[in-house]
Amino acid sequence: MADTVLDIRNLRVTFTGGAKHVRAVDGVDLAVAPGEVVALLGESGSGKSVTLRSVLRLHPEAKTRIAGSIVAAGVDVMALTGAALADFRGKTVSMIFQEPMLALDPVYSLGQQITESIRKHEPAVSAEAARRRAFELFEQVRIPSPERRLDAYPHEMSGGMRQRAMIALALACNPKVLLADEPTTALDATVQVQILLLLRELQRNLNLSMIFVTHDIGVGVEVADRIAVMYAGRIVEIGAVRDVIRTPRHPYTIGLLSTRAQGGRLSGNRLTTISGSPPDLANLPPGCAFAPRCASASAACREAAPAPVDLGAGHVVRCIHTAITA
Amino acid sequence: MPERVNEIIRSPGFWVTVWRRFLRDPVALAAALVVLGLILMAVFAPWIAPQDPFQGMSLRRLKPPGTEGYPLGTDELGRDMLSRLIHGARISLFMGIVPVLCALFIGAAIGIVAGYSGGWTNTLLMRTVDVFFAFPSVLLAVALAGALGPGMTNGLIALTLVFIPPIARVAESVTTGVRSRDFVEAAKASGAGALLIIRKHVLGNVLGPIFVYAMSLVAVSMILAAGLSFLGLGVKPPQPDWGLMLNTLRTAMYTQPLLCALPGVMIFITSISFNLMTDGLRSAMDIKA
Amino acid sequence: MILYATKRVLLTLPIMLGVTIVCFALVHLAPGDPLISVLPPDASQSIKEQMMALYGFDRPYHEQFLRWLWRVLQGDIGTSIRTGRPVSTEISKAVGNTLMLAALATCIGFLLGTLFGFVAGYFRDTWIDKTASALSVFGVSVPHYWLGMVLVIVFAATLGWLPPTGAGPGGSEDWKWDWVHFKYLILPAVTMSVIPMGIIARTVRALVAEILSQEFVVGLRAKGLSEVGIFGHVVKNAAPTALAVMGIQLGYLLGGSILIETVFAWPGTGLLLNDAIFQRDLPLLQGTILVLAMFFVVLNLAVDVMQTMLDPRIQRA
Amino acid sequence: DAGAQSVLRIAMTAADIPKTSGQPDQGFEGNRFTGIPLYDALTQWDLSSADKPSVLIPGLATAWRVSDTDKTKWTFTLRKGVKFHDGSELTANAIVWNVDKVLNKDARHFAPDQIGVTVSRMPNLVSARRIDDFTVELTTKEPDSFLPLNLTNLFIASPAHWQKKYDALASVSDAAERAKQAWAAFAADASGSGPFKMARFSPRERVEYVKNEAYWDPKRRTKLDRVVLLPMPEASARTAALLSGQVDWIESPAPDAVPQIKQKGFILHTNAQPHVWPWQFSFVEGSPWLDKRVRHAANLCVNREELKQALGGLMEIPKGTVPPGHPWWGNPKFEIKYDLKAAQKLMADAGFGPNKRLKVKTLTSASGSGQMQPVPMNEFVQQALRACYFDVELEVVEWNALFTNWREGAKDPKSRGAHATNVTFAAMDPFFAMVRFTSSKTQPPVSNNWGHFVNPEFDDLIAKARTSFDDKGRDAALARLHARIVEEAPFLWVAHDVGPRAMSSKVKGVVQPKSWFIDLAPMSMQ
Amino acid sequence: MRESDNVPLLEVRGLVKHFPVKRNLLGRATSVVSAVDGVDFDLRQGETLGVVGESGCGKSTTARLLMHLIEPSAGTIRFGGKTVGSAALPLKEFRRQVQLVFQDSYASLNPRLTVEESIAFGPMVHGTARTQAQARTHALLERVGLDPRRFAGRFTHELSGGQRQRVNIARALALQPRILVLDEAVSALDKSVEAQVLNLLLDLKQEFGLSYVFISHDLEVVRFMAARVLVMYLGRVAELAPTEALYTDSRHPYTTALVGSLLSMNPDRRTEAAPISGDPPNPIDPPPGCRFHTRCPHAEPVCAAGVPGLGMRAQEHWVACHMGDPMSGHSKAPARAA
Ligand SMILES: Nc1ncnc2c1ncn2[C@@H]1O[C@H](COP(=O)(O)OP(=O)(O)OP(=O)(O)O)[C@@H](O)[C@H]1O
Ligand SMILES: Nc1ncnc2c1ncn2[C@@H]1O[C@H](COP(=O)(O)OP(=O)(O)OP(=O)(O)O)[C@@H](O)[C@H]1O
Ligand SMILES: [Mg+2]
Ligand SMILES: [Mg+2]
Repeated sequence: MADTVLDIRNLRVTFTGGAKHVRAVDGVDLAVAPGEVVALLGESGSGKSVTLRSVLRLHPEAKTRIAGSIVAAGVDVMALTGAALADFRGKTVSMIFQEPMLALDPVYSLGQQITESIRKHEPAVSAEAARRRAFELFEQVRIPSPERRLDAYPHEMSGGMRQRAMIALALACNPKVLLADEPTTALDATVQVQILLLLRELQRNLNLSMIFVTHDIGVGVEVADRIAVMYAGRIVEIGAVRDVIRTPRHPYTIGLLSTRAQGGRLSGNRLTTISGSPPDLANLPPGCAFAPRCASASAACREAAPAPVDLGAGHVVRCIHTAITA
Repeated sequence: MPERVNEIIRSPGFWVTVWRRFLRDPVALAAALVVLGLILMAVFAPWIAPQDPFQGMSLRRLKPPGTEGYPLGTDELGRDMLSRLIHGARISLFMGIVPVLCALFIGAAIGIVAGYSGGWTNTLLMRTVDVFFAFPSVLLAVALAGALGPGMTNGLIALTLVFIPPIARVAESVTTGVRSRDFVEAAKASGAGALLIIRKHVLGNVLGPIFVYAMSLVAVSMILAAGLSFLGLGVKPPQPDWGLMLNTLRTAMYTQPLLCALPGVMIFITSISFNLMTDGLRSAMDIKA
Repeated sequence: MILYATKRVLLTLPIMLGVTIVCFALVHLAPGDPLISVLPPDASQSIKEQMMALYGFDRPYHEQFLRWLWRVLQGDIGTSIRTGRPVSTEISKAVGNTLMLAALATCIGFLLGTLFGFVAGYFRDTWIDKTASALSVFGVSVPHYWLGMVLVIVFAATLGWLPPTGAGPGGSEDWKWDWVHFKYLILPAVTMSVIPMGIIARTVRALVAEILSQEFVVGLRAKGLSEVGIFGHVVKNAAPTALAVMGIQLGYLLGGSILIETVFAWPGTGLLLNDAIFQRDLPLLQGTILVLAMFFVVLNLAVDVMQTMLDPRIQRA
Repeated sequence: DAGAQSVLRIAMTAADIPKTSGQPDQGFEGNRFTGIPLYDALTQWDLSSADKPSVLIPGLATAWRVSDTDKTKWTFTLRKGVKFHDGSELTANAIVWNVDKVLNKDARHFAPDQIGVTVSRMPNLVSARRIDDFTVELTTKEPDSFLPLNLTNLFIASPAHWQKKYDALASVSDAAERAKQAWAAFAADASGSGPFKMARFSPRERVEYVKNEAYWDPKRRTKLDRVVLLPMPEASARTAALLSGQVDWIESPAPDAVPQIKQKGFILHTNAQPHVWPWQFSFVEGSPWLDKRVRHAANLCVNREELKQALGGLMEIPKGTVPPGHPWWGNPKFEIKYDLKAAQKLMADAGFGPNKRLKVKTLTSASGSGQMQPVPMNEFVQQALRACYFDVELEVVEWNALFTNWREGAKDPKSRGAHATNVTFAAMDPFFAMVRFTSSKTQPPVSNNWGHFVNPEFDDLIAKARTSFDDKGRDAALARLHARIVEEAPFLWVAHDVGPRAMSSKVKGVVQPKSWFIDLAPMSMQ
Repeated sequence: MRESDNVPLLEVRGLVKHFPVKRNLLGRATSVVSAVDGVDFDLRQGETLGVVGESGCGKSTTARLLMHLIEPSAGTIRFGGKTVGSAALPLKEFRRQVQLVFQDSYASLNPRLTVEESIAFGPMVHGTARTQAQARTHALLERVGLDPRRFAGRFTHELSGGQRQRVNIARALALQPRILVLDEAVSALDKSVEAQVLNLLLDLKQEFGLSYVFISHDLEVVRFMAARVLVMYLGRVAELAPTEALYTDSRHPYTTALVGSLLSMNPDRRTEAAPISGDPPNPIDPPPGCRFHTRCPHAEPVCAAGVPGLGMRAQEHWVACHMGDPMSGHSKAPARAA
């Protein structure tokens, strides 16, 4: 795609710290257009967060091997070092975390954390101006009585308010790309909707590009333009939301969609399940990582990793049996 | 009735795993070997020591290390330094380990009871413990030993009293932590009584950390016990004790500095070995799923 | 906050009472004659009894305790049997000296300890960490009184650079903060700083490693903070605990200075305690232990309140 | 200016400065450093010779005699023109006042904490009475010829100076409390009549003296500008202080450092002291020492030459409680020496041998004033006695406990069944040297006849000595007593201390007499 | 219908639990969390009762109260007609009838015990011989889909989340209880594993004739599992109704909001407005009256004034809302029936 703000090519991330090397991400390609929201979906441990964090180069350098290319808003992220990397982070691309309680510094007030970010990237801004901007951001994310909340510490706020503050912090320096790592998983259903809608609105108003990591297909459907499904460090299926939801082609996606205990239509009956459990990333089988759990797997699946199959309209699947799943 | 399956694959238990992890830590292993060596040295002192540690001769006083027949020299009474250091391991290790063990029994009992029962029992026990905790340990040890008078038994009593409060506190907090865990609730839900729960579910989870904590006090206890002897409040002469040897050799500090330093070196080696071993054990026990 | 502080103070009262009981009981556990320091062994029985009555040692224990406690509450912690000087003046001077020593030792220990701890925590599992950790293990393992002796042998007796003992050429009353006097402080303070150095280094290392492993550090990186900026956050997060540890270490040094002060003849509370024990000066012993223990209790209290003030996470009520 | 001053800095062995109020504690080190330099007594020791035994000479009293009719009444004639450091004059009232301070409970300035040391050293003194301005009458409980010797311990403090301190405390209402505080103030700013005046007192750390230009005895007017006394209980710390130039003089250097001290050009002074380092035997039922052969065997079994070598020469080999040549020596028939054969034979006679060893238990301490090096020395004795079939068990108790037990006696449970105790003593006056160990009247708890040595013959000898008021007769009686003591051997005599002190060669005019004391006055600094 | 359907297996009446959170200097509680504040419901033989509500609304506290793991501040629990803790039904006896499965599968297994020991513990407490208890353990492991040969000797940390939760279920079943309380038992699992465990629960229920109290904040899962659903809000029951009625015809504004928060799964019909704003209030100072009135779009002064009672509004459909109560004085309340 010509028009991308974020272009990830053949990303491979290997953690070398432990006794065994863990290949958490194994060849991810992902391009995000301006103003586009991509939902990254997958089971726990499939490499969603690792992919996301790679964009900001947040992995500990000494214990990580990272290969491939990442270009964000014209910047070659892999080539950044030191101060340039620090300037890039939070300014061009910023991030929202799953647990704002853990991701915010507990001993600084929210206001301090936001002004700190602003003044880091725009040293010319005075402390007062920064605080005013923080105040506006709080209004923007609809935190009630924002003036008072600026001086609150994270533990003094409820979950939903904390997540709003986290979003305000991420938006503080007008980034082009927002990375959201399961920002609503820890929230109650009623609050989750509020945050999702808020994010969608902000994204639209600010024309942000966004990668939105989630477990929950429902959430993906709610916010995303495109959905990418990850399994064992690879994107196994990617496409427009409608295509992936309505005509999933990868057996894993199909399984995932059918395991949902959705609505009363199935009530009391058994659910379809994906048998077995997710693979051990330190000991991946050679071929398709999903083969051991796949009902339609053949010998060929176990030999080599399947190449991406383009089904048109940007719907790409890594499965050699797309004919069967159609 | 269903059949019992017999050929079960058993995972290595917690302590086996800890042991294996421990064996993989070279520093801790080396430290443990040193400790083992010291303990063996203490146990077999009469057989290992080349000379009688009490038999001195004034004509060969304060010979420097390396003297013929006295590889580590002789002390202020002409007794063989090597033999005294070997025999000294007995009392010094004893004074390092026994008070901690006694305190471990008493302190763990207090802490576990307080932690598991909570409420008033807890308040009563822990406030009493706090009173003793309100004394810096050296002060308490010195004050007790000073009040009771010097001697090994008094030293033991003093040190035991010093170590009960910290162990009780650790035991209490660990127990309180375990008590609120879901598996204890589950055991209660199975209808088990308090004693059974403590035995089966609390002790197993609590003793490890308490034990490791107590282990870390052994080095402190050794240094403190030697310190008491050094002040003249601990072991009485002519017992070979490293702290006391340090004290009695102090007058020869200017003539035979190397010789005077030896007992201190032994204390240092022992305490650092214990510390490194404890560190190793602690990280070996830190098994994350 | 004030309510919290009041509450903490009130909760400390029973402990203080317990401490007084222990202090009183301690010296009455002591075998031997309480008047040994003023009565030569050849004094006759009648003189002895007369003196026992004069000092009130003939009364029942609980009565002695209550009288003693009553006087303590009025600020009178007794009179040294041997010298006839009020225990309070003896102690206040000694506390001053020990405080000077302990404060310097805490500073050295704290500076080095924090440095080693930070370095080790930051560069976890590298050779830097190993070196710094080795130093801290050394700190907690070395018998400091022995180290003191070794330092005296090296720097005083052999090299002659520093004086071996005492508190200045003119004694502690002539103390001045100049090099001539400061020289006397160096060896004891360095020796004394070794343990807090080790403990603080270990605490800080664990603390820093723990903080660095927290998610919010990733958050800080993600918002573009440099390592220096992150360092600031780590410091602020570590500060309450680190300061509390330092406070308690200061307390331990104040109360546990006896070995060092004996080695260096430093005229502080430790030496006073040593004298009191070996001269069997019971009021002095009692008073010194009481003051030191109370000091420790109050310090703990202060540390606690300070920690609460520094750490916004702790609920204050 | 400071540089031109001659300052003598001394490290004492005491852990604290001995009391400065006129009745020093800390044993004789107290008399040595805070008694004799600051104060005078009615009588004093002649410390001017290193060779002759120190004898009694006039001090503040120029003459004294016992009444012919009533042997409990003594008159002392006072020296005229003596002034205290505060300028007040010494008169008979001052003597009465100083006696009252320890003996008259109703006196305003009664000082309970000074009673102990004073009264026990003058057990028979009862009261003092002014005859005229320069004559006082002292009364004893019973006739006691030792009184003039005892009076060396009664240092005379200035009543006027004390009164000033007392008057300054008008705010203190309780009289006893006020007196107590006045004494504390006096101790911090003492006033006696000695050759030195107190210049600075810093509790537990140092006391400083300057010269008393107006001292009455021109021979003892000092050239020293200033004397600084520092308590340093650790032998090694003292040694370090000397070697590093922190002090000019240390008492009892670490024996092992003596060669090094000498090699570095410091001077070691020693001289035999009237001091005994003994095992004092128990004569309680069941004690193995009841057999005189065993007592003699022990005394013959210790090679004291070797011990002396082990102590770096810092001891004198004893022949009795006092040495031959002393007026009290008396030529005992039993000679204390090393004779293993004879010792073994005596033991064999007593029924012991290599296969029938004798178990004895001795109390000692790890440290203590005058104890020299108790542990090594006792271990040495323990080993020496092994050759004579003794199995010695050493029970090391805390010094104060040992000391307390000294007057509780061998029968007391706190003696833990010991058969001997190892408390060293000073042998300067006949009571302390001999009487208290051998009189049936000094059995515990009265005094230090720890072993309950009871023998009517000794009681007679003692009574005779006490009532011989002419010096010759008294000394002869004491000599008979001493000879009998050596013969009966209620002690194992091990050593005499030599009072080693090391000092810089800059200290001049040092005379170390055969005494526990030393006079600072004639010294100077180069 | 069997006759046991008529007598509820479990009757809960007026259950209240207050936790003291602040104490004054004398140790008296000055403020309390009313974690559960008057909960009534019945559980019938063989049914699954779903319990939903936002975080902190007292679901877990209710579960623990049901088990008598904590003492209720007020209220009674009757099991099979007998009051729990009375002479007729001592606690220990009751406890073998009701068992609990927790959300955190890791924390609810003793890390120092093997799977086998954990499961056999309950029966052994109740006097079963070791060998027999082990035999039952193996059978149960088999039943929950874990090969006893491979899993009986393992420790907690050697199991995956789904396996651990199966062990927990086996542990709960070892006492052959009649009721299983599942407190967020599947919330921590991945969707694919969650489905496996849900299926297992369905099978076990059939096989052992169990009744479930199924606590979850996932409305989808509750809808799938439960026959009736209890909605809690800040320690109180908001609504209790048969599942379909609740999801399609909710009567309480909170339930409506909750159901409205369900995500559509339809990219063409995305949620446009949040059905409700704000977070649930702090249970330390719960709002007076109806606890929901601070967030309720229909709130009126009466709502802050009086606590709405739980009333039957339709067949088996209980609601605690002033809008449903003709006597309340709420403007939207139905007119008083004649
Ligand atoms: N720093 C690290 N060192 C070693 N392994 C890591 C590290 N970070 C992540 N991993 C491993 O990489 C794999 C992918 O992790 P990742 O966090 O991306 O999963 P995820 O898809 O985000 O899962 P979840 O939904 O649970 O957040 C996991 O197996 C994890 O254990
Ligand atoms: N032991 C306790 N002491 C004090 N407060 C408690 C205690 N246990 C629970 N609470 C409080 O009671 C309220 C209800 O807690 P409970 O755990 O029952 O909620 P829940 O509905 O299970 O929430 P979640 O969905 O988060 O598990 C909460 O506000 C909680 O903080
Ligand atoms: Mg993740
Ligand atoms: Mg819960």
